[in-house]
Amino acid sequence: MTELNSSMNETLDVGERLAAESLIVDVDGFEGPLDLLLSLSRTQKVDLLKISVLDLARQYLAFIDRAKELRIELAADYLVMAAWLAFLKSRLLLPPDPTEEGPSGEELAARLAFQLERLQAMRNVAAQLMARDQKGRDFFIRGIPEKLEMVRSVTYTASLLDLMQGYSRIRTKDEFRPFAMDRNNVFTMEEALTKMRGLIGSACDWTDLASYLPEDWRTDPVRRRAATSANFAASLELAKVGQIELRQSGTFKPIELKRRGD
Amino acid sequence: MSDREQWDNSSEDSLFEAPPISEQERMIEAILFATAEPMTVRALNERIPHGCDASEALVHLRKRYAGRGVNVMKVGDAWAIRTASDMSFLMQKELVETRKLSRAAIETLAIIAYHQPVTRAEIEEIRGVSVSRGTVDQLIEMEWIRFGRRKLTPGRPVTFVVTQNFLDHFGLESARDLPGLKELRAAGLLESQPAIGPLTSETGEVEEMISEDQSELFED
Amino acid sequence: MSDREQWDNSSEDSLFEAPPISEQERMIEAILFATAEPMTVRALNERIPHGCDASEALVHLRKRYAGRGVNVMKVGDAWAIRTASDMSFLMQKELVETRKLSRAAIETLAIIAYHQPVTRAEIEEIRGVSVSRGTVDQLIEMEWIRFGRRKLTPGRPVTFVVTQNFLDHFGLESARDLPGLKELRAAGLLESQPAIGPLTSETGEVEEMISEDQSELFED
Repeated sequence: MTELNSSMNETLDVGERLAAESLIVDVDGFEGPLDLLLSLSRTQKVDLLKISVLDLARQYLAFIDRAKELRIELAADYLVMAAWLAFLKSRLLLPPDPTEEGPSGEELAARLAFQLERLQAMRNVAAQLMARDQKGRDFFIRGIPEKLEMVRSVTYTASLLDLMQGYSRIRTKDEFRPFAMDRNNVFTMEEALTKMRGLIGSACDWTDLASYLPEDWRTDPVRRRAATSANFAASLELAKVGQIELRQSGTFKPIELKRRGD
Repeated sequence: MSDREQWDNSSEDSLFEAPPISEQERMIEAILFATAEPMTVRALNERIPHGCDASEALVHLRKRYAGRGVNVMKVGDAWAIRTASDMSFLMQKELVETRKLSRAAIETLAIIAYHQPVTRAEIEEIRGVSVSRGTVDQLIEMEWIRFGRRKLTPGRPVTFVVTQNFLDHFGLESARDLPGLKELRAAGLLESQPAIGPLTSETGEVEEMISEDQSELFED
Repeated sequence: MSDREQWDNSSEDSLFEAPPISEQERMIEAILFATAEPMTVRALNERIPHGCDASEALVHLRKRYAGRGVNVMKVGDAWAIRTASDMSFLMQKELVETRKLSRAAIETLAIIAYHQPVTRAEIEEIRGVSVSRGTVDQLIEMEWIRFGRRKLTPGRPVTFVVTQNFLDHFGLESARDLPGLKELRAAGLLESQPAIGPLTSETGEVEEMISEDQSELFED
């Protein structure tokens, strides 16, 4: 750490240039600030829980300063960590302020040490895990699983992945629209036409257009209105193509229709 | 693993003694178990360290498996471990052909899982195509979906919900554990561009629907 | 074949005594040899005649294969026969090419295994960097992890847990047998403390739940 500090105050000689090169590589090679801190902490060569977080903070800040000096692009999270460590450093150096709210500098330091130790521990066990005997590499499954005659049945299967991909396929097929049965009360002219075409065959005599309303469209006023207008439009269409005749004895009187005599 | 180094390098084996016959027997046992086809004595000898004798080891191994649930058997001029003939009745249930569900069935199933209880008309509305009778029948037959309560809407249409079998198969504790769109995207399962305005704003919607509309269904 | 008729028809079995344990052992042996995937005790019991006890037969069978070229291994609540790992040098032809996992994927896998059930936010907090989409996707595709229950915390985040395939691949009887698990727990490294500092994730408040949930998973 002291080396880093002192070198910063001098002009860079060739050796330091080389060191700077390696720094660039290092910043790229690190997986974020925590990874960098863990690497720096190795120089202290002690149990991670007994690590000097203050020293570590200094090292990190020196590292960041130097990276800045070398105009290395640093990701925002490296700078956020630097700011936080600067804050932590001041907390650790100053006598505790009894009026201050929140965790003390020591608590924050212990927490950081814990995070480092935990990350290191996970890396250790990850390595242990991968070093275990593995299927297909160290031990093997049955090479000839028995194929059996007799009962042949087909089962269909799907994995959760299939299910989720299927769902996302539908949901992203077009613009997402929350589901709503919004055409509940719309009776289209096409529907009316289809219905009436089926019925007019038996309309040899004049019959009230209202009697062509479908059963479940008669009571609810909204639905009744929708069906009535659709039926009316449909009857005009049928009259136009010459399938029926229409008549009305006066304004607001019932409209009647009859199959066109042929 | 310590054994391994000892027998490992067959080119230098002549310097070592051949492993004990019990060890050779273990090797033949492991090879006959793991290989995908019956092995001739010659093929076995090529696999095991120099100085070993597959024929002799086979004699021992064959004796060891005599009367067991599986036997060492000769198949043509090769050897294999096979189920003892009197055990064949255990294997009858074995032959189940597994096929992937059709895309239509998977999509229908997904909609039921995410939107249950849901009517056929609603499924069709969401998929944008009609749902064939066969698809629903298939899912019911698989016992992955069943009929739920009728909707209190005109026509009182039946609804579909997923079953306990469904949850078991997909390793879910409840249908609530199905990841939402946001999570699907986070896990990289959603290929489409996340930026479409309405899409992002609606991602919460799915979960909301599940937690609220279906709360009756999911309550214990 | 004479035995066959005797145990065959499970509906009439109550009339007969269960077959002797040595016979049950043979049956389990035949079934485990025939299948490549681990089988649960329940599935085994379904296959063998009524009145048999797969668990007891398995104890005997496991002993019988101890030290042999193939071993009876426990995988979660399932069982499988696998070649002994010191025989791997014989199996060059059976080697399965596995996709090389990135360091991030390996660490993520380890964190899920040791901290399960664990949320994405928790993984990110431990690693100090965000988890890339591809990483989780890859582990799910390999069927080494799956979605677990949602956390009962705000946002109800999904969790990840390891699968039976994971246990099978690494030759683990259960998640409790993960290397170093006891030491990690004794050192308090599996407890989560409320994070402070710049690595705090927004969902930090979820964490009281972990230890409680986790105990269920690791307990018998």
